[in-house]
Amino acid sequence: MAVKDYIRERFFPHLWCPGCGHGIVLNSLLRAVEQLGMSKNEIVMVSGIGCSSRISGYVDFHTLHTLHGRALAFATGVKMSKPELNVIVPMGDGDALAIGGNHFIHAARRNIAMTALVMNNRIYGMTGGQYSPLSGYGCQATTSPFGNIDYSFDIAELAKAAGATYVARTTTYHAKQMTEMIRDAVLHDGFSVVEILTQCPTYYGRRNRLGDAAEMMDWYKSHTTPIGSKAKEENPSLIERGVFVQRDKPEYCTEYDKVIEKARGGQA
Amino acid sequence: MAVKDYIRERFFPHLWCPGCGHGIVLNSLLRAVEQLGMSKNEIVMVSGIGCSSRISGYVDFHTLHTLHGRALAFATGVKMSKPELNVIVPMGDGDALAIGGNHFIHAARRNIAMTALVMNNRIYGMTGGQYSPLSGYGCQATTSPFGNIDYSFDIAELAKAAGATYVARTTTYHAKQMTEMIRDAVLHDGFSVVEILTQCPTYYGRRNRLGDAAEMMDWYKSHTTPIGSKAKEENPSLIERGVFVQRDKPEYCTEYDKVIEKARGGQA
Amino acid sequence: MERCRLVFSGSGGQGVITAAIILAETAVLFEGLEATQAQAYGPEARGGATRSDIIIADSPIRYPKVTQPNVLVCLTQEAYTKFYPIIRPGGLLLTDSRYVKMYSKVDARQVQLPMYKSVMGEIGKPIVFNICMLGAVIGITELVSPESLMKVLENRIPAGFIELNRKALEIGMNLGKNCKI
Amino acid sequence: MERCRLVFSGSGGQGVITAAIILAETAVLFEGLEATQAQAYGPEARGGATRSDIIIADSPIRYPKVTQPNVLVCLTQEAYTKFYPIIRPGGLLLTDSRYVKMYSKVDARQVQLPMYKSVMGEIGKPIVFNICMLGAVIGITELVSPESLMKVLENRIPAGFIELNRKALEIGMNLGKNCKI
Amino acid sequence: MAKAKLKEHLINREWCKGCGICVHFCPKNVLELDAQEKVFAARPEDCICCRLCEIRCPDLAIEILTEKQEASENGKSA
Amino acid sequence: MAKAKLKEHLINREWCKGCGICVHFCPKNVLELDAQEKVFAARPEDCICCRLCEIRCPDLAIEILTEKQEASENGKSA
Amino acid sequence: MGNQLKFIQGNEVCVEAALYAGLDFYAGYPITPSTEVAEHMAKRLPQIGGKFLQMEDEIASVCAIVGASLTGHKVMTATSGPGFSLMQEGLGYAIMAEIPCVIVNVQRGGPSTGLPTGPGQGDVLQARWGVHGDHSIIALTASTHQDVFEMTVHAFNMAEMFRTPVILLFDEVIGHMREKLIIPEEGEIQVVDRLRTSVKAGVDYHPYLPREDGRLPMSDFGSEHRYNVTGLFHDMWGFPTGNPGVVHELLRHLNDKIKNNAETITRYKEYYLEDARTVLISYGCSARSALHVVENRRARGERLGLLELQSLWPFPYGLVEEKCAMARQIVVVEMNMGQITRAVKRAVPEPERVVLANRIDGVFITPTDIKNILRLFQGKGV
Amino acid sequence: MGNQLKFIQGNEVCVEAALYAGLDFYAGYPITPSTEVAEHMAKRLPQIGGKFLQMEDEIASVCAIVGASLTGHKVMTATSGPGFSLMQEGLGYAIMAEIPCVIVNVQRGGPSTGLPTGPGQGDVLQARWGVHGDHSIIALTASTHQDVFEMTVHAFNMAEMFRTPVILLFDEVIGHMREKLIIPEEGEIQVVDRLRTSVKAGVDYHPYLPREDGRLPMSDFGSEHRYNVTGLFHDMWGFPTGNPGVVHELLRHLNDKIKNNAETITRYKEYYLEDARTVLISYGCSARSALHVVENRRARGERLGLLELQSLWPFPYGLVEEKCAMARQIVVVEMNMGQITRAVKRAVPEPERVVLANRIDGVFITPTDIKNILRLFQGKGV
Ligand SMILES: Cc1ncc(C[n+]2csc(CCOP(=O)(O)OP(=O)(O)O)c2C)c(N)n1
Ligand SMILES: Cc1ncc(C[n+]2csc(CCOP(=O)(O)OP(=O)(O)O)c2C)c(N)n1
Ligand code: SF4
Ligand code: SF4
Ligand code: SF4
Ligand code: SF4
Ligand code: SF4
Ligand code: SF4
Ligand SMILES: [Mg+2]
Ligand SMILES: [Mg+2]
Repeated sequence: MAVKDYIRERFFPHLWCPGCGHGIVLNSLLRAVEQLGMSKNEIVMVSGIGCSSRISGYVDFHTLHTLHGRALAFATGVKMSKPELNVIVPMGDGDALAIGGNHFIHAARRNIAMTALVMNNRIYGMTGGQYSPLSGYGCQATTSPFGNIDYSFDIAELAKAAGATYVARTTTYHAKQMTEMIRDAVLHDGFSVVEILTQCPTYYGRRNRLGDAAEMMDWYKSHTTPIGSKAKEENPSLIERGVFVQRDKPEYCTEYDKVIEKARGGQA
Repeated sequence: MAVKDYIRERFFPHLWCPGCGHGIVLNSLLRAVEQLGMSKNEIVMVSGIGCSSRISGYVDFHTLHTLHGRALAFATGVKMSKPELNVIVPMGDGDALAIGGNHFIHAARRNIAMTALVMNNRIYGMTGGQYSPLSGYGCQATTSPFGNIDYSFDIAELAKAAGATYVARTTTYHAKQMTEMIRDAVLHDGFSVVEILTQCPTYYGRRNRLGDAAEMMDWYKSHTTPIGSKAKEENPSLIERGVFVQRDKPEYCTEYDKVIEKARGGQA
Repeated sequence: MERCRLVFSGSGGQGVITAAIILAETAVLFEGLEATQAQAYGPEARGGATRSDIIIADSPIRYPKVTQPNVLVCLTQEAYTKFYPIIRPGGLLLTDSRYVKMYSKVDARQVQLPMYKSVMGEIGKPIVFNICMLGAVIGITELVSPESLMKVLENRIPAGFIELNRKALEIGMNLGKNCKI
Repeated sequence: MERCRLVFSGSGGQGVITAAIILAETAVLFEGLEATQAQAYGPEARGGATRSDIIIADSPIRYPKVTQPNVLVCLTQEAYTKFYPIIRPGGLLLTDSRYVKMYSKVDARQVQLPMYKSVMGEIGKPIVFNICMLGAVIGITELVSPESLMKVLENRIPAGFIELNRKALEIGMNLGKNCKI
Repeated sequence: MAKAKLKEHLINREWCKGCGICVHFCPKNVLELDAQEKVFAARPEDCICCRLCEIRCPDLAIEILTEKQEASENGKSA
Repeated sequence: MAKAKLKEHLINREWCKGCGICVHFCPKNVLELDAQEKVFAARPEDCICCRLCEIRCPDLAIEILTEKQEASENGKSA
Repeated sequence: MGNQLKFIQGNEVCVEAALYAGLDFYAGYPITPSTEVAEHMAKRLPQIGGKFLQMEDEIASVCAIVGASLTGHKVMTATSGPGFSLMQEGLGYAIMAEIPCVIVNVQRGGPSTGLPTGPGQGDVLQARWGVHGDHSIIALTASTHQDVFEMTVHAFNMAEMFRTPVILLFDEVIGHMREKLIIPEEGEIQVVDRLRTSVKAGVDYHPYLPREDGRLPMSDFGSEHRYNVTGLFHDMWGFPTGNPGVVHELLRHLNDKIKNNAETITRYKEYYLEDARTVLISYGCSARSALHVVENRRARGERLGLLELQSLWPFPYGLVEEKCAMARQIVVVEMNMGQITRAVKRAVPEPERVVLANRIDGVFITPTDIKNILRLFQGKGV
Repeated sequence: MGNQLKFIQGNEVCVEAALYAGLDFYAGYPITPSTEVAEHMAKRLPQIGGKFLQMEDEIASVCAIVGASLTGHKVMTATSGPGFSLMQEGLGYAIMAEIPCVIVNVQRGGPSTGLPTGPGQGDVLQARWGVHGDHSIIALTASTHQDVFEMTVHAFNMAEMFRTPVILLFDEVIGHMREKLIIPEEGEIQVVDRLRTSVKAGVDYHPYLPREDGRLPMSDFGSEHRYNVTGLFHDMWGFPTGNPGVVHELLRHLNDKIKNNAETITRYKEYYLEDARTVLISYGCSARSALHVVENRRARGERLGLLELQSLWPFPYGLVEEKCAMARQIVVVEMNMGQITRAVKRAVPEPERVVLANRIDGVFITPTDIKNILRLFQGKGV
């Protein structure tokens, strides 16, 4: 099967727990890349630190496994210095929006053509289950033994406000949609964000009594709805899925080419 | 005059350039504090590094002049450890949204009762005029000799998306409005943001040929309009002034008190 | 007493680490002994073969890791395969008959007990499998008394689950006491 | 040649730093000399009395700051008050008659010239005040030739402004040459 | 596009972690976990080749081979 | 509230940096900069005590003293 | 609840000790192998009415505790290598602004992400020199849970005494292992409280004017004295200045207050040093293995001794020189490439006597490793 | 355009030299006194088709240059104390992942915000030890613009040669002053280019397997070899491993590649050392004042000499020992509390000979200061 051509088989089975949604993201991502028909040499995957970030070890692209929260900063260097590369940046919710929040909004602001995949399991998986800025008010985590009082970001809202020009959300239950979104995001000429709700049965699921991996995915099915659907109107607590933003706006590397042109024309 | 009771006169005249808008922010702030009628002992001002941040040296409150970009992080420690204090955090645009962007969105997310005053002069004043994330596409700065290609944040949008519960914008031209907004922001029980467009005639003004301080303030007058005004409809390039968000939402320190209650009730 | 070095191994969900802590805590809190417990951390500890080291002694313990255990417990085949080579020659190697197929060439007193089967048969809840294993260990080694161990359990678990655990401990104790080594 | 140490001082907008750079650059690029230029940075340099140090010599310059200038130029009263004490006894202290009121007890050859007035009178643009000052300095000291200095200016400023600057330089030169010291 | 006909459930037992996701979401209840907690096709005849198991498996451990696919793979020159 | 009557333009010459903001925005064109680039009230009689100069001065260098204010300050017991 | 017997993890011991010392504010960001400090704090602090904050990163964490210290609280954060690197700017601020706080670094294998769950002691020199600009620092360590408790309390005491950040340099082994701890009775270990100014409201208070004994009384933010705190060089009121005399004095003060009080800060333990020909010097987890070897060899009659350092910075040069005076050989046992070995060599005459027994492969050094190395040093082969 | 005569600022010299060395990617965040490096880059880079990026902070800056280095570019960032502190985690990553890059620290007065526009040399030991975990580092410095040029080119050369970050430790005086520079002709200074692998597509390429000569050929991201880069301990393909043998080897390699090549890295200048009884050792701006004194005193017949260090790390112990062999007194002139003095003391026998002539008040040390201190050392009073 062609999907397997994109992985480094020798590291399988991977280190994720049984049922971990990160594996489904990997699965969908590979299918997206297959659909894109890109050469593996054209793709760079840059990741930070976290369970999610280990995804870069499993794919047979140019892979850069960096520091917690800093993936987008490294990626910006990769992309700016070689704009013909396709840069995909999978990130955990903590990685992207706790320690890495600043790089996230700035990459969005610049509208640099990279794809941020936020693998949002609402928890710090790698370090054993502390709450994240996406855990949600009231949730249980090792650092919120009395219930979490931190409100969550709305990743899509934040990405949009910061300037991202492709913003979408889906879940591991909606694997086909995920593949399509990742494909479209990579094709998008600007900063693209795909938030994927993904289960961490080991920490988030267990502590919050959400059942096993499959039950957590059932929850994604029943608690999400397409953007602007009637269901949402009737039940505002539903989480919207779909493409929130998709618009044209000059891309950063392209803009910089114009700077070079100007500079060489001597108009300083 | 009572306003002078709130300053440390021995440091005047201050170090800001002639016509620097930061002085007008100081002026308005003092009037807001006067209106609030608070004791100086109840107010803590926490600032970072930048021309704007030097404001903390001039006011006779408890003043904490910290690190570039980190004021809100220090302030969070002050506020959480002594919630009865009123914490005001004046910041430069670079301070708040370049290096300090992450602390900004996280303070907003937590909805912790502090007031962020973003003194937005669209430039790094202290270091001599490099472009900031608020400079605007096309502007001239020492690090954009061929014209800036970085898009700006919309501070109000970003603050709102991140969770701030009071968000307003005004300019140094609208000094009275500024005083009112600062007053309301300090009274607000949650994270409040007041963005103030303030002129840096020395760097931003000079390089972008915007004339002297007074002319820059004229620009604020002619290029801004109240939120939702007809003028905005007719001319979308106008910048909106006014209160964008003002809503009730449980405040972080108050929420933490409930955690303590629970913990002491033994429900871990 | 002679210093006893134990290694408990198994897979993530089997509770071997909890068992190790309970045993060592019992020794310290209710038997006047010294004890240390250490374990593997990191992603490896999540899947695959996890491991916890316990030392119990009547004098201070300096080096808290175990290189050659007197007592080695392996609750999965993977753990058995990985760890059997480290057992001290002649030491006790305890396995569960459901999960592990023993090799014959191991220089140890190998004991295989139907702990899982007994727990499932008599209680029906796999969650107390690790306590049953602890029962077997102290049944064989008499390192700590079951009464002390129950005191630790009483501090750790909700009242409703105490009986369940006591039962599991007993089952293990009996298996341990009655086995031939 | 003897090593010459200069300090130019004034307020932020007067262009004393630019003048210092131009002078030193002239010495290096077109007179085969060595030169260093240094200046005060920071918020203090923005308002208040700003300062730039220049050393010009025919051998390598190690220490680039000036503690006791042979030539001190003060273009504001504040600068004068702040810096006159550092002049080398017997050195040249140049001031502008519009901005500075001299003290009599200074141990230096004090020269006050109506540079600002002349620039405003003859050109009408205060922007070339600093070039006029440079003219006066080289008029008095002959540190570099005006031709060399003009070459530097030609490289630095848009063609449209060259004449303006040449004029200002001449005015200064004349003031400098004709003054009595 | 003709309806695909199942050839085989290709299951990588070494990779399968027995999470049960494929079992849970199979619309035709084709799959089950065995005693070693590895998946197997208990009722392959019911499989409609929807591939939902394949695309949701976090461990890339299950793949649906169909006759059609086979054909197209073998018949590249066609 | 009675219309305030000007008592004095209190100008702190040491603090004034001559930026001209007050001059530029005075609705009655009351203020001017002198040769030392410090502000002064050239036409105090035109002043309507709107205080726009006062609240916009970046250097806290100008203050409008009014008769009314004086009165209220002196007459605290009233 | 004094003299309570516990069987707990080293990271938890640190929490209990901090509470004993009076901590009531913690801010942190999780990182292996220090995470349990945060987790335990999250539970324990609200129980005593204190505050636990999980910040967005380590930078925010160190900044938040400095802010909270200024309102009068005893504060702490905990992290590990990567987070400790990120904290350097904030740490420098606390040094400059003289804010009492405690920073725990539970060391793992470095550099960079390194070996997150592997033990190591590679951050010792970073603790000393990680901050830009001249500065001094206090860094303490421990090898047993009882010592973790004592050194944690000592850390808070030193922080308050000298108005300075104190670093607790633990390691993965100590942080993660469980062993016995007896929680001391209240009062059993001295707790130094913050020295607050006695200056009355309205009287000029100088937050940065040392008393005759060198200590600087503080005033809580929110109380009647309003002053300025800055990371710039500043005068005795806390206001920025570039005055060379003041700059010089402040820098000297920051360094001298630690150097001149090295004796108050220094903590160590010794075993069999009286007649030792071979002196082992060690600290943290390595000292456990070293002590194992010393006891074991002593039992066989070898004249081995151990000097266990519990305070690493300021380095106790005099102490090391004294304790090694009679030694033929000095063996520094540590899990890095010789970071303390360098200091020991500076401390003793005839530095050729000093050798390093180490392991740098992410494996906890064993007594057997040390024994083998000792034999090699003695020319006996392994 | 070779051999061009220029009169420019030190910070600009650094930019011109970087371009000479082949730089075409820069990312940075402004900070005094390094800002002009960024400003000049912003103008110069697009002129040659290179990229200038102003990032959101220093952390992002160092990360971005590492990313860009991987695609095959020569890269650099510049900062000052506070920013350099923030870069430590990223710097450690570059060390671990062996990514060539140059980091300029134009030092100012520290610690903390300190004296942003004042000169200082207080970050010397931070440059050595600021990163967590055992590591080695190359740090170079310069005292004249011509040397700034040469050392900048040398920095890029060493970075490429040893696949490692190199630190250029300048200071406010050098960065801000203007003086003469002659831009060398192309080829006049050797430029080391990146060693790229000769391994063909499809053949197994080992990004982390040193060749016999110790160098590691690279392959640009985007070309035919796909491999992994990580800050974890890793094997020769770049994949994470905790294998103790591999961990040990990697750590040794990272340290040995620098230590064993100290001679290639070391740069210095000497003045009148042949018969000097008093040897001054200095670097950066301080060396200018020291040289002034030496020339001045030599003219009067005093037997003074100067050893100017242009590379600080790895510290040239052997060189210093050799050059000081005959010295009665060794005077280290630096603008900190003796950071290089410590190393000099380790380097020479009879370290009592070593004394420190310094200034720590934010004022550039003057020749007069040094002369006075020398007189004091000689027992002559000032
Ligand atoms: C600077 C730094 N701080 C903290 C850590 C510890 N750490 C590693 S991963 C992680 C968070 C993981 O959560 P997330 O990003 O949501 O990824 P997940 O594991 O949930 O996929 C943390 C806190 C680190 N490696 N580096
Ligand atoms: C860590 C760090 N990086 C950079 C700097 C340098 N720096 C000081 S202020 C400043 C930006 C000032 O701009 P802004 O925040 O907009 O304030 P303004 O001066 O314009 O009021 C910078 C980059 C610093 N002090 N610390
Ligand atoms: S801990 Fe959670 S996120 Fe990490 S691998 Fe396990 S299930 Fe996935
Ligand atoms: S540089 Fe700009 S921001 Fe700074 S004081 Fe001057 S005018 Fe104000
Ligand atoms: S989803 Fe994959 S891993 Fe899970 S049970 Fe099915 S085949 Fe096995
Ligand atoms: S392809 Fe569809 S029907 Fe067939 S086993 Fe998979 S999920 Fe079930
Ligand atoms: S606004 Fe203030 S500083 Fe400006 S001219 Fe008027 S009084 Fe002077
Ligand atoms: S109060 Fe109003 S009218 Fe009077 S001077 Fe000021 S601005 Fe002009
Ligand atoms: Mg997560
Ligand atoms: Mg600004």
